[in-house]
Amino acid sequence: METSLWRALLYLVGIMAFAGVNAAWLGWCERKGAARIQRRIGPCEAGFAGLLQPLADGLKLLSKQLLVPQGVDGIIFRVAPVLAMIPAITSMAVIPFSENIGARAMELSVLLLFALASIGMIAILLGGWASGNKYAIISAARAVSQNLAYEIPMLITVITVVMISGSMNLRDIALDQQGGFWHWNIFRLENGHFLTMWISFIIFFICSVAETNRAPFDMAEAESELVAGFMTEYGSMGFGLFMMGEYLNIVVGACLTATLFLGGWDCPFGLTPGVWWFLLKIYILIFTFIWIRWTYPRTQIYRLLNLSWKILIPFSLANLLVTAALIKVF
Amino acid sequence: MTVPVHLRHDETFVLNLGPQHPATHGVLRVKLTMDGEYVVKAEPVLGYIHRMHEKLAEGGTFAQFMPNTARMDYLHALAFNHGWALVVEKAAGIEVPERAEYIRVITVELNRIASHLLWWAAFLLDLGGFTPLLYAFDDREKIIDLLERITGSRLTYCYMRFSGVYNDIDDEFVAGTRDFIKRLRGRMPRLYHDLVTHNIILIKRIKDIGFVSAEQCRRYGATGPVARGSGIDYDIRKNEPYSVYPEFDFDIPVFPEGDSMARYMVRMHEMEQSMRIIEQALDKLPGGPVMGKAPKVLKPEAGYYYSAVETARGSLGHRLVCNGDKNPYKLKLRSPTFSNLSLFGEVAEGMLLADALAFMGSLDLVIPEIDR
Amino acid sequence: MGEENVPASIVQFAQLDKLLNLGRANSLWPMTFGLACCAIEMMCTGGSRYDISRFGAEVFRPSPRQSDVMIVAGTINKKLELAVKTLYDQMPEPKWVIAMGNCAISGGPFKVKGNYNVVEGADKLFPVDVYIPGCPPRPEALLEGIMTLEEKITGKRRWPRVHPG
Amino acid sequence: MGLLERTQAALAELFPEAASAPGAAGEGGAEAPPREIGILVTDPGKHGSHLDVLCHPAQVVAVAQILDREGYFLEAISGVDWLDKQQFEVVYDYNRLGGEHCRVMVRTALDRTHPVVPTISGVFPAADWHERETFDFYGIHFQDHPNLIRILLPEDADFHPLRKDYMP
Repeated sequence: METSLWRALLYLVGIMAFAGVNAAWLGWCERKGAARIQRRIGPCEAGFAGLLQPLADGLKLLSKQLLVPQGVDGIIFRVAPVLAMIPAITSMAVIPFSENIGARAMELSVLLLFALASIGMIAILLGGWASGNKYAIISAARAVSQNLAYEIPMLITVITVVMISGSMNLRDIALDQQGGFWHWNIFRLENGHFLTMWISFIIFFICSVAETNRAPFDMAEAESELVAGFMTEYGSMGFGLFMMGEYLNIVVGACLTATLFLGGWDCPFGLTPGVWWFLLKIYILIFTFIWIRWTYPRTQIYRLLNLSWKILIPFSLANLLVTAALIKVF
Repeated sequence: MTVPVHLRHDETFVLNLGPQHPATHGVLRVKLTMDGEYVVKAEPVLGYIHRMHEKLAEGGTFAQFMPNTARMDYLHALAFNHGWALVVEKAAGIEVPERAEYIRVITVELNRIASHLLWWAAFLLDLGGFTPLLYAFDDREKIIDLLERITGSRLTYCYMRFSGVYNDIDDEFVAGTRDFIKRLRGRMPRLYHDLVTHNIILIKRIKDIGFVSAEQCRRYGATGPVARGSGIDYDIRKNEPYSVYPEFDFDIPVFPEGDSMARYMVRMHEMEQSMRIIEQALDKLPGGPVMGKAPKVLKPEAGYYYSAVETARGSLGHRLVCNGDKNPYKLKLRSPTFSNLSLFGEVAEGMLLADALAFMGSLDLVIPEIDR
Repeated sequence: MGEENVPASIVQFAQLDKLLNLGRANSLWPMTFGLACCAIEMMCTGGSRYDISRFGAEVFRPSPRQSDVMIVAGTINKKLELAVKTLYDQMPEPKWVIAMGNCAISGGPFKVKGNYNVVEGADKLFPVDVYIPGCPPRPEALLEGIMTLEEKITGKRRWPRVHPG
Repeated sequence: MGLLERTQAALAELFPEAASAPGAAGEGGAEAPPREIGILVTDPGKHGSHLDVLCHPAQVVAVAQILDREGYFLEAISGVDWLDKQQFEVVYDYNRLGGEHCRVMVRTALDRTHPVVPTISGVFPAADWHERETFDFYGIHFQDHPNLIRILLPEDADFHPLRKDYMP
């Protein structure tokens, strides 16, 4: 993969465009999806069927007064939203969109992804801490304990996938699953992996919902308890960046789930694989994120942590052992 | 069972669940002394929407106070109208025709269902679920349409007069009510119970949270669904029958557990009982006038009068003192939520912030009724 | 409804200003600030039947930092006056106020000789952009209020104005 | 009714000297018989309460303890300002929570210049807020109340609105 300057520039613009469009229009999808679930019409006045609504929100947020309240740690207050956006966009560089569309196919791309995910967590902590608002501090403390608790089972399930496909490179993992859905990791039939793969898929999906702080695990930005969580003091584009960061995290979570378990850019019926299959899988997963958010109430913080420490981690560890045993036996 | 916690009390901080907070549904401020996320001491601060209703009562005549009653508890405004009409009719000795009594019961029970629907929506909004609000409002709009046809307003009704009701109900209203009851009965098991009540997250969220004992209810004077959720069988429509309630047979849902889940189930069953009352009232609706004879300017005898009415939140009492001239000498409104909230301080100690808010939601507060 | 243009900044970019105003008008995020009976009608407007989300305004932000329009729905009394003033000051700059209901316009049913506790009108505290009469005003009136505010921001009316009678 | 007689008997010990006016049926209302203290059985249909007890301010706590023993709960405390008689009056309403219905109204008259009455929030915690509200509106001072501050009006208000001679 010779690294010519043109290719790097092309991918830079491509990923920024993909991230920007996704961050904005996911907001539109969420509001339309929520409206559909709640039997009402979503935004339909701005442009055709409300398609210009994210544009209107973006313009409004850009042109609002940037307000840094008193008694606030100035530098961290400004850095936190940016820090929430950086990991989400950089982790898109490693995601293999298709056979030959993929910015960088690094050897340890899975490791890079999870390193960046923890930066997102730190951003929430900094945002909550810097804004000096009691609600924000409670929400930051909750966010850290939640993300920490849900990163461990996520990592363990990824290890099971890496063990099966034998490489940490996302592109190899996806290549390994080509040729029809029976080759995908979920339905991998040879040497009995399909059972353990299902369990790790479920655990992985629960963790990705919890990782992006979305209901029923939205402890950090608990709308009705902590006013607006760690975003309470953030006004215009600070709040905008946090929201875009959250939506991009959903996109990255969906891409990861698709690549690891649903066979990346592979076509389910063995026809010609391509990037549109990949995008289709992502948007189906994103719709389930939205669907879950608008149907379930919020759990309590101690049940959320119990779920992870007492149920998800033991299960994923057992899953890891079983997979290792199966590989050893067959 | 709140989480056992050893409250160290050494680094507590004061958190203001301020007048503007999404979970207080109005302008109630609770001064929370917190230790981490556990509530050490909770002290509600009232008065942010005190609107001088009692001073206005002393200023105007008896009839001029009727619109004010609806502005106190706008979710169950008709019960407040009914309470005020009852106490003045008792004081001045005015007869109410049979049909008017039936119409009063039908409209009050419809309004009670609307109030419980809005409580259910707001309670789930507190717990983080947004969608139930839209489904409950869908049903509530149907009731508001029915009541708007005969009373003329959507929320703050001024429908009752001192010798009956202002407007007669027609067949379209009767047919509309029957359709509404059939529709809500169809939706209740599938939408309200399967989708929400049996949802494991909701059950974990409100089961064994905010335990209120029967003795606490008696000492703090909590009535209505809060008392019935703690095993006290007290409903004014049964214990101190007024109007034509004795002629209907309905039962009072009482749950002994005393936690938020019990209060939740009491209100859900009460909706069912209200529908039963409405159906029986519609079947036995007599003919005749809806307005009896009442003197233009009421001058009730001097004396002390008290009437209690069962609203969606508890027993609403009117302590009326008259000294013989045309406006009330003194009116004290015993608001149910005022007493229901007074036990919040004692029960919310040691709970998590999220559980304390779930408990406050299960108390079904309407702040202008507390502050009057 | 004057044609008075909201001056966005010292340097006037005519076209950019129009575009920004159009963006602002289409995404007015109200602050959840329900005080009394009008708050219930505001919730009904957010419901499925009247659906304020068609105008991109269904995102009810709890914190004043992220909201553009403060819908004063209810009575402001002397104990709450300071809190309301602080909330208004905490909102970032292009902000508007809708006084919903008679209590927010002029104290409504509580503007009497013996009034010792109610602030008679929100405009005693801060400039109000749109007044919506009614006690409580119907959800359609609130939607009309939001459209009037949008007309005030952009100068163009979204739907033809229906003249009564 | 068993409950009414039992309550009446229990209360009677408090007022040994004044024979309780037997069944005056309350048609004259509270003013007609100028009685100092005592128990009056009134018709609930008209007045809403079964018993009308008039007692000294000092006996208020005793009455509360008797009714607490009988299983009553405190429904409301209201103040009345009799400007012409230069008197404040505090009206306590007790009621039964469940079981038989019997409402008891207890009234005490206080001097208007410095109205003081002992608090019953020790017996009924519900009285805590009701008494703060009565203090807020009338300025009636409740002795050794845990924190007798204003509840509905702003803390720095210096007037008592519901007094008859108050006009802003």
